[in-house]
Amino acid sequence: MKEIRLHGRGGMGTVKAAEVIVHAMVAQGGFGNSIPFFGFERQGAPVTSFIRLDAKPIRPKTQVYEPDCIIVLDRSLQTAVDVFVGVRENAFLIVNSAEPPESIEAPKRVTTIATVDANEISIRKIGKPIPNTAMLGAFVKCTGWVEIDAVVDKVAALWGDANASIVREAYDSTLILRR
Amino acid sequence: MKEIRLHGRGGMGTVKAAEVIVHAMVAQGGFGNSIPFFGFERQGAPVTSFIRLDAKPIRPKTQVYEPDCIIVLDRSLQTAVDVFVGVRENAFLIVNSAEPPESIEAPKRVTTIATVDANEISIRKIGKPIPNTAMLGAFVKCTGWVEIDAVVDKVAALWGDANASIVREAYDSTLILRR
Amino acid sequence: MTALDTLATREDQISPGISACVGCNVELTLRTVLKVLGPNTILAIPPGCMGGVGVVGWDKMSGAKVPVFFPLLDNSASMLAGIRLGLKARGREANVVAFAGDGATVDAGFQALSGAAERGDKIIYICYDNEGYMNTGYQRSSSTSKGSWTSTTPVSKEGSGGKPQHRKDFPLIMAMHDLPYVATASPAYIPDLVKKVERAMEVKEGLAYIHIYNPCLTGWGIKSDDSIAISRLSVQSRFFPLWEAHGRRLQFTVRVPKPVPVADYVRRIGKFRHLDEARIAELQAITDERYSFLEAMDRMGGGANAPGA
Amino acid sequence: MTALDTLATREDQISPGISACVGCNVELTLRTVLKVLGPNTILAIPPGCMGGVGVVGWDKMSGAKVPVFFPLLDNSASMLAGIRLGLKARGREANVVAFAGDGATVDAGFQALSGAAERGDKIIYICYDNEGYMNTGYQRSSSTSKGSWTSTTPVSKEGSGGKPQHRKDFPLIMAMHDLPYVATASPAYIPDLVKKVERAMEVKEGLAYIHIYNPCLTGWGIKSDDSIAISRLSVQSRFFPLWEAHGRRLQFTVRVPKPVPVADYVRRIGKFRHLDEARIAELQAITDERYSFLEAMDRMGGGANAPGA
Amino acid sequence: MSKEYIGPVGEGLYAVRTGDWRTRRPLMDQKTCRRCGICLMYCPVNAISRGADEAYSIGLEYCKGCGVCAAECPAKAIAMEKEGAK
Amino acid sequence: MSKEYIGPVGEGLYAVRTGDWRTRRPLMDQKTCRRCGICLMYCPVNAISRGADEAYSIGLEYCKGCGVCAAECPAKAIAMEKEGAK
Amino acid sequence: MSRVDVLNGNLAAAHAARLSRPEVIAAYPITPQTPVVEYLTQFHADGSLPCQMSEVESEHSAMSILTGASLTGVRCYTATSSQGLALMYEPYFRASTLRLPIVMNIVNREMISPQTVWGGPQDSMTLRDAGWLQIYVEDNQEILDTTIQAFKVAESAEVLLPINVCYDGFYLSHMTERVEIPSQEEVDAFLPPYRSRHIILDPETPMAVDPLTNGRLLMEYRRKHMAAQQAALVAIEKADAEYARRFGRSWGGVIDEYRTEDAEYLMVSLGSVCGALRECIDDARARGVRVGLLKIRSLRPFPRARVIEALAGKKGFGVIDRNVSFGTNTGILFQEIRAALYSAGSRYPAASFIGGLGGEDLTLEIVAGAIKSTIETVDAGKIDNEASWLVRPERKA
Amino acid sequence: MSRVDVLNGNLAAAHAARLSRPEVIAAYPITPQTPVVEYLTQFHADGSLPCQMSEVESEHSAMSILTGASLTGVRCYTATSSQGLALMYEPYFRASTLRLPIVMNIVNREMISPQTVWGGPQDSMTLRDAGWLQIYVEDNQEILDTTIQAFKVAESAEVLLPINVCYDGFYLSHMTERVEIPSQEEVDAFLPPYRSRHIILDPETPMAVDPLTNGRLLMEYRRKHMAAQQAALVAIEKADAEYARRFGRSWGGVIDEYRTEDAEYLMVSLGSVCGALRECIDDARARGVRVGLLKIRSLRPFPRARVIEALAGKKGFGVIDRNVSFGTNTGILFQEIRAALYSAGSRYPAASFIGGLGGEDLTLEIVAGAIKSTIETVDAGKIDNEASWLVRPERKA
Ligand SMILES: Cc1ncc(C[n+]2csc(CCOP(=O)(O)OP(=O)(O)O)c2C)c(N)n1
Ligand SMILES: Cc1ncc(C[n+]2csc(CCOP(=O)(O)OP(=O)(O)O)c2C)c(N)n1
Ligand code: SF4
Ligand code: SF4
Ligand code: SF4
Ligand code: SF4
Repeated sequence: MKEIRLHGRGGMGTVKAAEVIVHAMVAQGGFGNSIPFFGFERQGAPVTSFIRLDAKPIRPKTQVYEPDCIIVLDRSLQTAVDVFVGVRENAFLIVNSAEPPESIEAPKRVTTIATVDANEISIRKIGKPIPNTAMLGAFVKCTGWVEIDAVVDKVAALWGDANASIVREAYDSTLILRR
Repeated sequence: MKEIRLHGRGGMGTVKAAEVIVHAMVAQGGFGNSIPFFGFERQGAPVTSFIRLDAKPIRPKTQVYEPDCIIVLDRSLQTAVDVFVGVRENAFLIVNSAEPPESIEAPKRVTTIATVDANEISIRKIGKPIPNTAMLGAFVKCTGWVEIDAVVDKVAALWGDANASIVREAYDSTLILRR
Repeated sequence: MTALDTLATREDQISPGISACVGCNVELTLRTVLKVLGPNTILAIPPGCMGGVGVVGWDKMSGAKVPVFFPLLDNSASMLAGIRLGLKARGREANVVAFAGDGATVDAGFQALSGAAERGDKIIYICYDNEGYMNTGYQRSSSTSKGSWTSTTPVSKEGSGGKPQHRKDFPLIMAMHDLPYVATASPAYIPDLVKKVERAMEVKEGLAYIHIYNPCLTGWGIKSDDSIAISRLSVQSRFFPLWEAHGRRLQFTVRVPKPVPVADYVRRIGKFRHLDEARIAELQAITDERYSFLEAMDRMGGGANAPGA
Repeated sequence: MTALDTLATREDQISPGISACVGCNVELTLRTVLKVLGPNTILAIPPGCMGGVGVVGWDKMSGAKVPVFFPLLDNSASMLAGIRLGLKARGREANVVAFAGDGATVDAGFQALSGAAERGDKIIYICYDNEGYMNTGYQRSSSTSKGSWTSTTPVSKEGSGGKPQHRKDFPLIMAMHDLPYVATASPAYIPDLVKKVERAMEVKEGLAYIHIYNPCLTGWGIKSDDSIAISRLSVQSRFFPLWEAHGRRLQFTVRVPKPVPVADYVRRIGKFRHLDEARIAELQAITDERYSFLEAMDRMGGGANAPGA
Repeated sequence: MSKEYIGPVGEGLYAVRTGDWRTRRPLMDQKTCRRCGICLMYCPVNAISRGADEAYSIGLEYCKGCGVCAAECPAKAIAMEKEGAK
Repeated sequence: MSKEYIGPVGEGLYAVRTGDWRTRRPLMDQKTCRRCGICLMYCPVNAISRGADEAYSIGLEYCKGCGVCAAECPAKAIAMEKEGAK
Repeated sequence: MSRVDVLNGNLAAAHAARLSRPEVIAAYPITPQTPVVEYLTQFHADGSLPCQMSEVESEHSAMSILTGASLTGVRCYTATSSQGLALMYEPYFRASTLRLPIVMNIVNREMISPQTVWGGPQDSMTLRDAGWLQIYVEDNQEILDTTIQAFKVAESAEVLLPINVCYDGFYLSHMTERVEIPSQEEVDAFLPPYRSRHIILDPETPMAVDPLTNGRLLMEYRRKHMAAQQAALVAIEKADAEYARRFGRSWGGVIDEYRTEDAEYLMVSLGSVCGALRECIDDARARGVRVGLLKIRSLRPFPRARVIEALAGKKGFGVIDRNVSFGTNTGILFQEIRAALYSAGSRYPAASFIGGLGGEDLTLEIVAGAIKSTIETVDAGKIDNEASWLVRPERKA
Repeated sequence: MSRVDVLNGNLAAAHAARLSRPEVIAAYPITPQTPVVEYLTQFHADGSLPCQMSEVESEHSAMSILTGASLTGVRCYTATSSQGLALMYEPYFRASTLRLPIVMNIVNREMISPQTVWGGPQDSMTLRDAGWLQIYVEDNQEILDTTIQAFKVAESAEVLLPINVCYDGFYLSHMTERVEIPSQEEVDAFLPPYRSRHIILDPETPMAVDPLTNGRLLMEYRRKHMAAQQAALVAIEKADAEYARRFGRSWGGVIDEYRTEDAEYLMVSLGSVCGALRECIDDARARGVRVGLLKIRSLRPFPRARVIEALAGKKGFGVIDRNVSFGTNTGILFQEIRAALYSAGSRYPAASFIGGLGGEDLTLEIVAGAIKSTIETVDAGKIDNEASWLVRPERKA
């Protein structure tokens, strides 16, 4: 079982992004669930979401406390919340950033770091800085836990082709550092 | 313990009359309770009330099913309800009637019958045919279970002197047949 | 068909023997209304006098010939809204009618009614307003007139006390819900009432509301013979004016050019016995105030609300 | 003191950082109202956006400097009535104030409010009307305008749908409760709002009611910069006229002799995007209808309600 | 007769014999009567009916003796008499 | 610090640092400003204050960058600039 | 100096309320509680009840008003029945979780449907888990005494919870009997004024009441609430003891026992039927049958320890419920007793009865039958899973 | 043909409602139930849910509208949470006593105060004795399947009672996972249309609904109501079996058992925490600890016989309650289980836990701890009278 935690802010589509990953997993015959942390998601406020992925049905309906992967949709969050709490050994970290992964600070247990300039791609493609779709592309590229086509299809179905193309472009432009 | 059942119609003061008897009993140092049968007491509808009297505290808070005494405030009721149901041996019967007790039909178990023309006295004294106070006088005269002065005092306190004088006049004019 | 013909020929839909007080003009109102509505009616009788006297029935028997039920004190309008939806789902049509006291309408059931009014649920809601909770022994309601004795607004031996507030002007509040039909009515004006029920039945969409002012003989201290005469005085003194409104187009249906003084009305009612002249003058003043407001609305006539006016 | 002086010198009674949306004019309204009310105030914030964004606080901390609490969604007026009685029992005086959304006021809490109004409980009840239940994600309320998209009155791809009913004319319904003070207000007319809150504070007996029309940026689809401009249009198009009433003596406080077309207002709002001309014309018609009714009331001026008129 | 229901349902009319309540009895004088029907319209218990001949008559089974008909009759054609002891 | 209560009570102000949310920053030009105070009246977060000298200034700790002040200023004395990446 | 009068249950409750000097009252009429409201307004009009009174438009507002008033720190009182309690359920639950010591008499009435106005504690027993204290009483003197004590219990610093004193509609509310009414001075000496020191809405000490709360903190409040319920077990007994000292009447605290000491069989119940039970127990005793009464006064908090103690050494027991637990085939009290006893040292045979719903009378005959049947069940060593229904043989009224 | 999708719990409920072809829906939004209402209006607008819908001004009206609609004999559906359930309590109780087979999902949320919007079945469990059937489920597929079955159970001629399908707020309502959605044809074949033949408001067959009723007759209705609850025990199992035949998924009927066969210890609970329990049970099993899960699906009717059977031969059990019974120092489920077991052949040691209130997470760690502690308690032969509180050690989120 893989456990993932997403950190975003109200308005960024964090919860929806988590759901897309589960969709993709299910589309490819697996199982998954996603649970948002239950706050009041107003614009700007920190938002957390949890995902579990597995080949067999997933029973616990609880939050994720020891993630194998952390997705950070807004780098400024790192000052507001401790995004690394509980992170497992050999974890993945995906950050929305124009800078290369080398510039990202992370604990040792994080062994793969990826960055993508999600805002830039999003503004360019749909005119608004909504980073969630780009982060999906980066997630797939970095972890390979779900198939890119499944993600693209779901995004296209939910939000149309422009968004789907963001996923692909992000997938292609994600920078990955394994350490 | 003495158990009493009153039969009247909405608007005749049946329930209140029962309470006065309990008041009198308590005033003379005894115990008693009265429970109305719980219907919708609209003008004209049959009304029943129950009394228990005793020298010691009374515990059952239930209706009376086997009365030692029956008080009928409106003779026309006898066609509508069976006023004698459950009546005990050697029971008392007090009826609002201008006719003598001899004219009243009653089962054998009833051994004392009293009548008083309650409506007539009431109309004469207070201008309205409200029989309850006169029936109180007749009840005391017939059974002697409570003291006439205690009843008169309570009636005076509740409804004034005119009503109190009805009690006394009824007490004096009640006709009694012991058989 | 004249109102008389209607009433003389239509079948009474209520049990011939219900235990309402002798002379009760609510009983009169109910029988009248139901004759007009006819058998294709589902009738809600919330807790209150009419339920208490047996219109919904006792044990395993009914008090009416039409389908009848007890809503809760507070949900007549919403239960009826549901009945309408159920009928719609079944492709059926019937009059869906509440006959509710002021307590069930102006107080405990107001929110449900206001909600149904806004949603436009197609129901006919008739309030018989006897100025209080009679079924429980006459406690005050929002519809009780200022100064009135009730068992919860008692009067001292010196005559002070009684309800401190004026009555809610409820029919007008309902009219401000922009309903297809709102009317006031009186048991002293039966032909007027008959016409209004007919109008309510004509409404195709939305809620029709009729507010009937019914002096309660027992609660108010009125002799049964005087029932209709006193009801008539409530109209003739302008204390309870008769009007109808489509949306905000309001018109008097009984004009009272030369009103009798409110005192003439009030003085015949036991529950107002303790009121001195000053307190009766207050009732006269609110009567005048509310009446002139209605007059202004009546003057606006159709004009104010005609589209584009 | 001018409104500006009041606002520039009085202390803000709300936490400086609450999580309302960027540009939220309800936040503006709340801060403004509380500055006028001052620290001697007990504040009810029923479930709704303002509670959701933290005005009542989080965990063991408060979101305001005055005593503040959550009533239930449906009992703001009655809880405040109780607070007033408690203060009276203790011989204390304070402003007892609700700041409640339209859901808590026009829908779920209306009965409690109407009851308090009739009893004359001395409270100041302020409704911020953003035309729906925003805290739960914008469902329709009785106050939602006809045609409006909401999450429970969805719009099809072809543009049909939206709410089928006109909005309850709630401030007028409250005025028909014969209250000492009723007013409408807008975040685009802050000095007018300030004066109205001051008037409400002057009321010695009974309930004062202020209905404020607050376009919700997030729910309605409005850019934050446009918040006040669009609010202003709601008044300038006569869609939401500004008036005040003592009893039934109603007067405009902002007269709009030359209204802009309702279309100019509606077209700037996302939730109305699907409305075609015919449907906008409906909104224009109800606007005109309601406005001319108010004009007539305004014309009646003091006259209609003066004792003996 | 009512069927057996699982829930609280009433069938068949329950009628209280309210004629028993009467202490006064209305007597209509057909000669004075103007056939206006006002009594029929205002009788609270619907005890008054119109015959085929347009004549009005009072049914005493349910008449409660309220006196409204007598009070409202414009012709004074109805008198209230003391109900005889039954 | 709050005392221990048996029931749900909050004491002390909870303030979210809403200045962090800002993506645009208002800049007031004191020269253009006419000292009318409209911005103060319409700022939703009460971020604008009037100084002793009748001058107005914007506190950025809680300003959410909504742009209302800029939109409402009759003198166009406030400009909204992109918030620099923090 | 107390005086003796003849009062119905509602008047006894109204006198108790008056003597307890509530500062705010808000109530809405409903059969059979209505007279309580009427008596109180009459006292108020007479000047003998100087308090703030509100005539509300519904019970929802009655409880809401008291919630508000109690939050300003004053003493509050109301009364209701059945549908009224149901309508106020939302603010009812909340009053307890806000820890507001409101006193409310519940004049027990069956829940509709079927449409009824008659007695039975289904109304309050269904809502036993809404956080209030609930005491059930047996006669009018107990109504009066317990209602006065209720203020003391509710307001005691370890408790601070709202409380219901519940009594049977009609069988007590409309039954008149001899009641001793204490004097105002005596009650004042027993019951000091209330002034809240915990949660209060007052501009002089601004605080937020009920901020949005995370689950961990919520659990703390719940624990404190439950601890307060347990503390009430003690507070009820203390109040009863002090009351007995001052007024010469004790009602037993959280339970009452009658002829239990040497009993082999216990009948368990609550409310007015306990009177008939005493009578029938005396009859049975006269025939040599060793039966006693365990009357549950406090249903909430549930007096587990005292129930277990009372049953110790008995052969078994029978429970008469004037209510139902629809999905368990027994009455609610039987459920509660069984749950409490599960942990006790021994398993008693037990009989379960349901009767007297919707105003049906629980006559001496019926009660005697229940005792007889209990003894049979117990002697057979059985434990009922299903209640037997107590129905009076049909006969003309 | 069914299709696989990823749904949150609310959407699963909405699909179930849609597929069941309700004829009237009336609902009011409240966190966390709101999306159910929104999905349904969207379906309605799309044309995929052709029914009458009412957007009400409160939950009181929502339930009242359904009461009225159901009295015309049509199929009705709604959903609510916490305060909404509380506000509709008066018509809620009445819908059951009128025997109206309304289906209502309850998206469980803690009751205020303290102010909270988060999960916990306190709302519905407090009202377990209001006459409704109540089923609690564990995941989104079970929400969907059970909600469809609920119509069948409620409407079956022996039952005719309203039913709640309850699921945890947020932990299920807002959790997405794989769910199979059956096709309309399949559901139609399983669930025939409903047309009332008992109590109906229709001018063609005039009858009075709910005349004023004496106590004796009321008791008859109560007995029938309780018998219907018992009949539901069978109907639930039957519906589950038929559903399993048609759709290949069985949820166990009134209870579900997991690895109980050779278990020495049973963990008893309901709702979403059962998922974590299964996980932890597997872990424990891996360590050789013979523990199993007894999941209560039907709280009303209470599945007494099956609970007793499931426990037969075990050493003891532990109950995790996500709710409290304020006056008994335990959770409600523990109360219910104890009451049911009192009559069983043997006395099992038992542990009681309360946790996860107000949205607090019942993590795997916590659940594992409860299992451990249950085993200790049972091995020590103790029966808890007081619940232990399950609290997550404080750490940064
Ligand atoms: C929730 C609730 N509260 C109280 C009652 C008690 N109750 C029954 S009838 C009634 C009075 C109704 O008054 P109204 O509607 O004016 O009718 P009226 O009795 O005057 O005919 C009351 C308060 C009730 N049935 N339900
Ligand atoms: C009885 C009840 N039902 C539903 C809710 C859920 N609820 C909380 S806030 C809210 C909407 C309030 O709308 P409004 O008063 O207009 O305030 P806004 O959210 O627009 O600020 C709802 C429905 C509740 N708290 N209580
Ligand atoms: S006396 Fe009354 S009841 Fe009898 S006929 Fe005349 S109006 Fe009708
Ligand atoms: S009211 Fe008089 S005149 Fe008219 S029909 Fe009746 S009896 Fe005849
Ligand atoms: S941008 Fe908005 S929040 Fe900032 S100062 Fe201007 S009005 Fe206030
Ligand atoms: S609104 Fe503009 S001109 Fe007026 S004070 Fe503010 S910045 Fe200056």
